Amino acid sequence: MTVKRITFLQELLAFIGLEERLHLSWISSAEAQKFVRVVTDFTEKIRELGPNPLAGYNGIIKPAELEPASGFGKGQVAQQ
Amino acid sequence: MQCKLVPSICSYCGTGCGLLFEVIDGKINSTLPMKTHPVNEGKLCIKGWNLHEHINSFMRLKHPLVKTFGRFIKTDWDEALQVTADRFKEIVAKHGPDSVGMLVSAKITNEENYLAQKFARAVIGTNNVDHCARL
Amino acid sequence: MNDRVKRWLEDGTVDLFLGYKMIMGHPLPHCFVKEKIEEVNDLIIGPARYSLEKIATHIAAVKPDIKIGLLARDCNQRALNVLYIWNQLNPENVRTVNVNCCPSNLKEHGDCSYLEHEAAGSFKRQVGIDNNLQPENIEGYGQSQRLSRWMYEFQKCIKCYGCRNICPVCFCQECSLEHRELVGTGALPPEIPIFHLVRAVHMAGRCIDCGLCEDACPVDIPLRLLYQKVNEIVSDVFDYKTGTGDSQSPFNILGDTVTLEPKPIQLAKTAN
Amino acid sequence: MKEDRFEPKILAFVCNWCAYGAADLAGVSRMQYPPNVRAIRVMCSATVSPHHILRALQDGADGVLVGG
Amino acid sequence: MAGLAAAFGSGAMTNSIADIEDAGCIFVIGSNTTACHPLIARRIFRAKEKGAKLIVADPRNIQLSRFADVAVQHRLGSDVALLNGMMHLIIRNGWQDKDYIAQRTEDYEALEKLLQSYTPEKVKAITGVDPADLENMTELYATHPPASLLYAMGITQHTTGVDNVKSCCNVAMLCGYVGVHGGGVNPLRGQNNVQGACDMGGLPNVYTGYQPVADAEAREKFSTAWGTELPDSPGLTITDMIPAMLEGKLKGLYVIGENPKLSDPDWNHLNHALKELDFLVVQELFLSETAQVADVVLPAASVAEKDGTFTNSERRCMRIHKAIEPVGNALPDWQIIARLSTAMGYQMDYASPEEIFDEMTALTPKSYAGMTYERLGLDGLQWPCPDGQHPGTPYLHKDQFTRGKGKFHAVEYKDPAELPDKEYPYFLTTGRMFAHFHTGTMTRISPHLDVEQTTGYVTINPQDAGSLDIKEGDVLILSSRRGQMEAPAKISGSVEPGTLFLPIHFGENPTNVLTNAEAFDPLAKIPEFKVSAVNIEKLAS
Repeated sequence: MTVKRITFLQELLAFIGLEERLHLSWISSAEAQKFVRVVTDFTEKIRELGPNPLAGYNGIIKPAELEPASGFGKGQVAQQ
Repeated sequence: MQCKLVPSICSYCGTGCGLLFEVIDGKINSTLPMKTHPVNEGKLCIKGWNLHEHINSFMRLKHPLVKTFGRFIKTDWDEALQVTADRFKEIVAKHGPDSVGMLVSAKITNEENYLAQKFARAVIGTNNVDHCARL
Repeated sequence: MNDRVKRWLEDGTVDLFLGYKMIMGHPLPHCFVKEKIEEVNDLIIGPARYSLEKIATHIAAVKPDIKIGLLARDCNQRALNVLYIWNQLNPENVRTVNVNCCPSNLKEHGDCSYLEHEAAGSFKRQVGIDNNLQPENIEGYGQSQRLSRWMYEFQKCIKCYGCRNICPVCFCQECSLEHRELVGTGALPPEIPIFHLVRAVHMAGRCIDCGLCEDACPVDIPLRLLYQKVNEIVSDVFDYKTGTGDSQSPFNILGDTVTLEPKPIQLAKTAN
Repeated sequence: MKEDRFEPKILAFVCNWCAYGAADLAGVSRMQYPPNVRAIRVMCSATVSPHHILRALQDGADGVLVGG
Repeated sequence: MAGLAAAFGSGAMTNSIADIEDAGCIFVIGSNTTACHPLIARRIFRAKEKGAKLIVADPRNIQLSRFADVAVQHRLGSDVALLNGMMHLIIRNGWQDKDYIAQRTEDYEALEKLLQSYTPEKVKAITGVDPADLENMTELYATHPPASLLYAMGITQHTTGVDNVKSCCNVAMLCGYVGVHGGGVNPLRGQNNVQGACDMGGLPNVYTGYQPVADAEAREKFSTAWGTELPDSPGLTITDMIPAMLEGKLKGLYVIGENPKLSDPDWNHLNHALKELDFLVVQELFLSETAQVADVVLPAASVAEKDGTFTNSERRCMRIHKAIEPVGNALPDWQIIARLSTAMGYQMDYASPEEIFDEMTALTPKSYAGMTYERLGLDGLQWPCPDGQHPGTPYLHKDQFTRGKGKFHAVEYKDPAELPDKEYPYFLTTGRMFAHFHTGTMTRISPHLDVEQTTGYVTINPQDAGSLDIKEGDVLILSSRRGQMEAPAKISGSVEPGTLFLPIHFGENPTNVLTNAEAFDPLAKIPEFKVSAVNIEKLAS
């Protein structure tokens, strides 16, 4: 069930453009080395992907920094 | 069991969106947007979608209240209106019609606004009529 | 159609019938009853579509044993199937008159063009998502394009909750969208994309692709497209086609044994 | 803020019986792994709702790892 | 509305809501449309997506700013300077519609002369708007016809409210955008029937359809129709009533469906005034703050419990239908008024609102005369609708202005009545948030709306919050020359540093303790809600 649910979410996130930021792996309690490997690999992968583009949507980055730049006005992110 | 959908207009902002009240057994159950209305074309905002909630609220006033010795006492219409009429007449007699003011409302219907200003002008005899357009 | 409805009302097959009637030039949903049987002559299929099945659930919540008849396009029928599965309506108390429907992925042919969108404007095509596209088209965009296009659409959200309110299969008593720990409150636009994704997650195994959500959206967010993708994933991953069978969706958001406890929503509303 | 190297923030939901045990063992065995990961112990990876993951991403996590 | 009437001769939205979609450029000033008029914001988005340009000028950074081609945050209360600056550039670049100005307007020369001094540099000094932005927005507005100008309370709730509106009219007329499909000057009315209340004569100086009480002919007509003598001098506005109460001139007050205790400026001042009254009647759905201090409270029926008509922003008069019986003993307002009137010795017998409507249309020849309940149907009709065949008017001033020629007003910029100083260093502005409405009497008891925002708050810029060491949710004490109040802080970049925003909906954080009752527009008598000077400090925990 977990696999399917995570797969579902992975595909949904991919659909809106947030690929590969969610990862599932099976690690038994004895597999310390596997844990280290998974964590290291995943960290490296995320490092390549760059920061979470959503991180700024509550007022830190401008939407204009996302492409296509022409899509947004010059206004900064605002809250009500 | 009685179920009907009654067309009406949203009473929040000045946009005037068309909506339907879903009435089941004499109680408004939900609010739906009117799909074919020229103003909102089947869409509503958060306030419009929840318009029925304030109508159904238990906080609604259900009886006329008259304050006696600082406390509200429930009363019937005849008494409440008689008290009001007597007091207004007294004030008008003592201080003249321009000592009474009337605030009509942007929440009531055109007919009621018309009657209210008619009441102030013809019955009381004052032009002290205003409402919250400025606010 | 009108004769059948009359017969049903007269012989007590149904206690009331939900259809459409032209009222002052507007096709509005109307509840036909035996006492006013002559009104059935004015019963029409109605070019505008309302969620009659949702009205039916509200009636059933007040009076569970009442027999309800209604006009059903294919999407209504799928919605009814979902409502039966989740115990919102008792199939034994519901009779339908089937009418033509709209084209959808779950049905190959149909002649109701109700949901055909007008052509998207130039700016929307440039930075947003054309409501007429299919999920495959979106996948054709690059990753960052996809994100910025969806974020453009989500940013327009005015948090009217119309997508949820109009949805015929949204009936939970408590809504995740109103959990302040899940979705922040008080700001416009709402927290994006979580507001829309939480709803998308909830649509898995529920959405019957009727498109009413998109139709109710004041700012034309292509919600139907998003949920079509959700349906596609559910169909791929879980091998479940919503609204077609009589089993509950294998997808539930909490765990294997926990299911949502569906309760008629208006109990909460009228209690206020 | 000067950043030479982007240090991702990663949230890990780890199962009490599986991955958490592994993480614990890794710690006890003094194995080196990146410090970017914040682990949340859950009783079973199946209790991780998609909502939790979405919330993490919304709040700025650069990646989410589910360890079953 | 006084400003619009002075310029055009008619105080209402010139165009229709649906028209906005067909504009070439939309200029939104002083309106947070997505929150306050969401279904009008829909039209803005649709126009934008079809390729229209969008300009947003608002002291706050609002949702629409994200989509704007040019978004400027001008200093609070500097609207006139901004608009004059735009007009200066329009004339300098020769973008004005010379034929239109010559044929359809008057008093242009005075304006042109005045505008010479409003150079972009001067405008920057007053408004803080960058000359390049000003240039940009002016070009977009002037060169993408037709441009629709939308404004709301951000323009009118100033001491210079009428000047602001006149300036909006000036800029639209200068480019020839009034009286065309998709253009116009469009005030968005805050309440569902403000337009109707004004049309029906709910104002101290006019009868229905803006027929002046001072006009002998009009007075004679109403006097005959109503069978009684009528007073000839204009009465008191709400802002005049408060001092009249304090002076003991006004003894009795009849309030229908309003909550002035929360909505009127300077709460403490008004509180005193209400206490001075001999007799206060409040007719309401709920026991509002004002009703609590009343002598008699009359329970009224809600929108779903009566028949009648509403007139929306775009002058569309529409029917409402009775869906349920009034709760408890409540009565529709028209029945209450009629019975009260009868009790006072003036017989009012109406079987239905339709009779009242027909009486009203007969007395309102120019705008409502052609309307009947039957003709209104569900779509309604847009006034002017002078006769039974008239299809209604989607946009005003088509071939000529209601007053004949459109009038330009040369308007100098004036500072708001109160500017920040050493003692009160912050600008305070007030407004609405999307889930609540006005004083919250209706929305705050609505569970699905209350869930969005249960308490009041004050929005503060992260920079100010940082310098005062304020964290999200910290309770702040706000004080002005009128009083002080507390509210939890909400840190957001939506306001500029030095500016605070307070929503008006929350009775326990009564915004109007702080606002300025002394300062109102001399003509329209609209209080200056949008600008006051305050100080803040953190509540010691």
